[in-house]
Amino acid sequence: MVVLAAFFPQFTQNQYYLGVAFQAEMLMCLALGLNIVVGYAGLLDLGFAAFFAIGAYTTGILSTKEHWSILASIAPGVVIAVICALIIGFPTLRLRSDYLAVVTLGFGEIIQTIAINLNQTGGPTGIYAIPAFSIGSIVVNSNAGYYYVFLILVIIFALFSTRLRYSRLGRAWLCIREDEDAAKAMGINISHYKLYAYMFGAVLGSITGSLYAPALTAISPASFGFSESLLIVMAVAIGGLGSVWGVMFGAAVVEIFPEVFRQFAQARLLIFGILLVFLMVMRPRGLFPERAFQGLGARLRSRFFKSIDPAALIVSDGVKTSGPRAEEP
Amino acid sequence: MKALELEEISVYYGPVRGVENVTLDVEEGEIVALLGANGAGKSTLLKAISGIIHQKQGIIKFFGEDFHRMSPHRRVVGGLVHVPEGRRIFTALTIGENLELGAYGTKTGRVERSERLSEVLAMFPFLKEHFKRLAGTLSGGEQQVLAIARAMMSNPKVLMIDEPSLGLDPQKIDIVYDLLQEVAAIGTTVLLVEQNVKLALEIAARAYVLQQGSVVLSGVSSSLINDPRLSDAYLGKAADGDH
Amino acid sequence: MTAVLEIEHLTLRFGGVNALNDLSLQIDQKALHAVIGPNGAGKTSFFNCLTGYYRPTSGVARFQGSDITGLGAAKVAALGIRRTFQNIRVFPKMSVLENVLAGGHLRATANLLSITVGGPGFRQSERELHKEAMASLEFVGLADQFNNLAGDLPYGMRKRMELARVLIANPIVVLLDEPAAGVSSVEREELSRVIRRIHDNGTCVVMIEHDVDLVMEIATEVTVLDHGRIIASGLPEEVRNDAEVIRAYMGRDRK
Amino acid sequence: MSLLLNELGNGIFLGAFFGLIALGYSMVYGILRLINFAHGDFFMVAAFVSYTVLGAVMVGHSHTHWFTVVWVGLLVMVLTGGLATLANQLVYRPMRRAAILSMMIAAIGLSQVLENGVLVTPGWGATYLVYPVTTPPSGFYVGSNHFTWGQLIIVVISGLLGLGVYLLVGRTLLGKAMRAVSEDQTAAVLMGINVDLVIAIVFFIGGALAGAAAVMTGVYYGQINYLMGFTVGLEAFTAAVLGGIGNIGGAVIGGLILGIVQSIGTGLFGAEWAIVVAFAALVLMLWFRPTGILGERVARRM
Repeated sequence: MVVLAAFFPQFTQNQYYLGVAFQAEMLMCLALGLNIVVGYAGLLDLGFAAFFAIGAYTTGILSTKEHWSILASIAPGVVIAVICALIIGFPTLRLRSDYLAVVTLGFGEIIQTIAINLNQTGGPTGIYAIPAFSIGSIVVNSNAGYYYVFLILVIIFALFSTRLRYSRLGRAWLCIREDEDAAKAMGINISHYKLYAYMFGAVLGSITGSLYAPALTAISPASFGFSESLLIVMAVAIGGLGSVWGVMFGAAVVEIFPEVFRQFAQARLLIFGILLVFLMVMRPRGLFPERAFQGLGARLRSRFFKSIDPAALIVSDGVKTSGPRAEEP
Repeated sequence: MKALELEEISVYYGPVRGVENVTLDVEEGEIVALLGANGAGKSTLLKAISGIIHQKQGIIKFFGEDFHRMSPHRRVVGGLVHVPEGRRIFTALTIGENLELGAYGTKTGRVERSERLSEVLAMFPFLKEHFKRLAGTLSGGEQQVLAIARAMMSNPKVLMIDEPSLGLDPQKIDIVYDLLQEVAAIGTTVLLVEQNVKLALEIAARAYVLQQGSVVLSGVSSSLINDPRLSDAYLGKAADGDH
Repeated sequence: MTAVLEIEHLTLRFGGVNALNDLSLQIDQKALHAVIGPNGAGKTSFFNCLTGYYRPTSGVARFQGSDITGLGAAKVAALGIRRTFQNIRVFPKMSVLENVLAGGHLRATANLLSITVGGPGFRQSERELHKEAMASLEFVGLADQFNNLAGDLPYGMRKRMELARVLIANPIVVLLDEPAAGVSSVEREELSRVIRRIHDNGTCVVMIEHDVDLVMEIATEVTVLDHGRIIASGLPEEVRNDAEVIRAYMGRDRK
Repeated sequence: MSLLLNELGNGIFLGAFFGLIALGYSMVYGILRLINFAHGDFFMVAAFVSYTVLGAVMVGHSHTHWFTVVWVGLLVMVLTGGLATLANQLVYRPMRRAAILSMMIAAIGLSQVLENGVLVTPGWGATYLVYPVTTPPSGFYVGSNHFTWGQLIIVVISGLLGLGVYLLVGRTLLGKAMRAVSEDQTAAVLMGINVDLVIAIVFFIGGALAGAAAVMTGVYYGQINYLMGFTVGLEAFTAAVLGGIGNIGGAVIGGLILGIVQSIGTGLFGAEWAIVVAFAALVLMLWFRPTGILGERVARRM
C-alpha cells in the first residue's frame, strides 16, 4: 500500500487529484494526532484545529515576518501548542470528560477569534506569501512535492502513534479510557497521563499546521474553525477510535467522499451527516475499531519489537491450563 | 391461586451464571423466603421476575398470566412490586415525593392517590412526621421503611423485597420485619430475599435455599430451620473441620 | 511479628450510616488474612479505605509504619499495595497480555524521552516487562491466552488474569475482593492454589471471601466484620465456632 | 453607572434567550448525561420553520397581528418539541448502551444534518433571511437608558416559560418522575415509570423551549441564518454548565450571568470578543467551582 502511495504522483499529473490527495494526507496527520487524545485516552477534544492553527500561524508569521526557515519554525510552534495544551488541559482534565468537550470547543473558538482579530495574524484575510518548504538545496514547491512531504509525515506519525500505543504510555491511556478506577489501581496517575495525551495530540497537530502553511502558501482563520475540528473528529470516529489504520482510512473517506460527490454540491455534507449518525447508531466504535486490523497491527508490532515475541516466552513447565483440568496433582 | 410461578428460569450476565433452572412458586397471600449465601443468585432471581434483567430461558407467570413479553414498568402496574437491594430511594426527592412516585404506575386519579397516601401514612406514622424532608437525609433503617412504604403506595398484589435487614441494627430490623408482617396481614403476597436465615424463617411460611444459582433445598420453615444442610449453605460443609 | 498493615480506629460514614465503625487491626507480613462477614458488613468499604478509593472519616491506616490514610489510589498502588475488585475490573478492549503489562506500569523504566525519541532503554524495558508479564500469566495458568481480548475471556479466567495483573507489580500486600465469587468449583480449586502460591512467595494476602470453606482451607487468620465492626478475629477454627459469628451469618431470633 | 445599567439590561435580555435554550441542554444532560450538541440546531430549525409559517400567514396583512405571532409561536414550539423527540427516538434511544463518546459524536452528526438540511432546503439556504415580523422600536426609559417594549415582553415570556418548567419539574407527578429517572433509572422502572416515555417528554420540552426562543429571536433581531444555532447553542451550554448542569434553576441563573458577563465584556472589549469572554468565564468557573453555581458535588463512590 505504501509503495502504491509512493508512486501515485507518477500515475497522474492531474493537479486536482494531487491536491485532494495531499489534503487527505494532511487530514490523516491531524486525525492521527487527535486519535491519541480521543482514541487512546478517550477524551473528546472538539477544538483540535486550534493546535493546527497554532502551528500554521507560528510558521506563517515567523517565515514571512522574521524570515525563519519553515523547518526551524516547527519547534516554536510545538512549544506554543504544548503550552496551550497545558493551560487548557490542567484545569479541565480533573473534570468529567464531557465538560472537556465543551472547554476544548471553546478553546478552538478562542484561537480562531484571536486569529481573526489580531493584526499580527493578518486579521480575517490571514497570512499570504509564505515561502516554500526546503531542506538544504531541495525546495518543495509543487503539489507533487507536498504530496511526498505529507506522505512522509503520515508514515512518521503512524509509526510514532503505533510506538506510543504499545509503550507504557499507550497502555496507561487505554486503561484510563476503559476504566479510570481500575487504572488507578495500576498506579497510573490519571491526570498526568491525560495531560500527556493532550500534549502529544497538540504536538502532532502543530507540526501538521507548520507544514500546511507553506503547502498552501496562504492561511486564513476560516481554515481553523469548528468545522475543521469536526472533520478531524469525524475521521477518527468513522475510521475507528484508537486504531491507527482505521483513523487513516477515516481521514481518507472524510476528505475524498465529498470530493467524489462534488456534483451534489451542498447536499453532500447533508448526506455525510446522515451517514455519520447512522454509523454511530449501528457501529458506535467506528468502522474498523482497534484489533479489527489485528493481523496487520500485530505484524507491524512484532516487526517493531523484533525481539519481543510473547509466544516464545511460554515456558513448557509452567502451570499451563485452559479450561478444566482432568485431575488434581 | 398461585401468585407467582417460575419454571426453569436461567439468567446469565455475559459468560457469568446468575441463576440456572430455578423452579419455584408462591401462593397468594403467602410469605415465601429465598435464602442463600452472597452470590447465590437471590437478587438475580428477583430482578428477572421484575423484568429489569432478561431471563435467558424459562417461564414466569403472575397469577397465571405469562409475563414474558411484558416490559418491567407494566409489571408494576399489574401489581408486582420489587423493593431492590440497597433500597434505591430517590435521595434528591422528599419523602412525600418518593411516596407519590410509588403510586405512579397505577393510573389512579389525584383524589385516589391522596387517599392511598393517607392510608399508607397511617401505616407508617414516622414518614408522616417527616413528609417534606429530603429522603437522602434519612438513616439506613428509615430509608428501608420508606422503600417499603413507597412500594405499598401502588397497593401491590405481590411485594418482592431484597435484603430488608441489610446494614440495619437489630431494633431497626425488628421495626422493618413488623412492617412486613403487617403488609402480609392485609393480604399482600411477599417474596422475601434474606441472608438472615432465622429472621426470614420466622415470618415466612416456606423457603427456598439457593446455592450457586440453583435451588438446593426447599420446604416449610419449621422443618428447614433445623435442617443441617441449611447451615452448610452458609458456613460451608466442613462442619467438623477437615484440616 | 511484623505488622505490614496497621489499622487504628478506622471509621467511615456515608450520610448517616456508619459503614465502618472504629476498626482496629494489625496484619502480619506473613499472613494470609481473610475478612469475612455478611453482606453489607463493610468489607469492601474497608478495602476501599485502605487503597485510597475512599477517604475514611477518621482513623489511621499505616503501611510499613508510614501513614497512608488519604493518599490517592495511584499513590497507594505505587507503594506496593495492590488490589482486585469485587466485580472484576479488567480493561476489556485490551489483550490479556496488555492488561498484565498495564499492571506493571510502574515497573517499566522507560521515560517519556526514551519512549518518544527512542533509544535502547525503551526496548530493553519493554522486553523485560513482557517477560515478567508472561511469567505472571504462567503463574496463574493463562500464558496461552495472552493474545485474546480480556473482554472475551470467561469469568474464571478474567479473575485469574486480574491476579496476574496484580502479581507483575511485585506487590508487598495484595488485597483480593471475593476472588472465588461466581466461579465454578474447578476454577475455584485453581484460584485457591494460585492464592496459596502468592502467599508462599512471601506476599501478604488479605482477602474478602464468602466461600467459608475456602477461607477455612487457606487462611491463616480470619477477621469477621458485621455492621462495620470487628466481631471476631483469630485462627480460622476459633472464628468458625464463635457463637457471635454464627449469629451474624445465620441471624438471630427476634425479640 | 448608566452604562452599567444599560449593560445589565442587555445582559438580562440576552440571558433570557440563553436560559431558555440552556434549559433544554440541562434537562437532557440531567437525564442522559449527554451533551446534546444538536440542541442549538433545533433552535435554528425552529427559526426557519417559524419564518416560513409566519411568512405564509402574514401574506396580505399590512401590519403585524400579534395574536397570530403567538399561535404560530405555539405551533412552532410543538413542532420543535416533536423534532427533538424524533431525534431522541431515532438516534439516542438506540444508543442508550453505547459509550457516551459515541453518543456525542452522533449528536454532532445530527447537528450537521440539521444545518446542512436547512442549507439545501429551497427557500432557506445560506443567506441571512429577513424575519417577517419585528418588534417596534417604541419603549421606555430607565434613567437615560432606552429599552423597548419588545425586550420587556421577551424577558417576561422567557421568565414565564422558565417558571412553568420549574413548576412542572418541581411540583407535578411527571416532574417528580423526571427527577427520579435522572437519579436512578432502574429504581424508576420499579416504580412503574415508563422511562423511555419520560425521556421522550424531556426532549419534547427542551425542544419546545428552543422553539419559543427561536421565534422571539427572529422577532427581535429580525434576521435568521442557518449557522445561528451553533454559537447560541454553545453559549447556552456554557450557561447550563455555569449554573450547574442538570439543575433547572441553575440553567436560568447561568443564562442570566452569562448574558450579563457577555454584555459587559462586549462593552469593554467589543463584540468580536464576546465568545472569548464567555469561554473565559466558563474556564474560570470550572477552576473554582467545577459543579457550577447550583450544582451539588457528586459523592465520589465506586
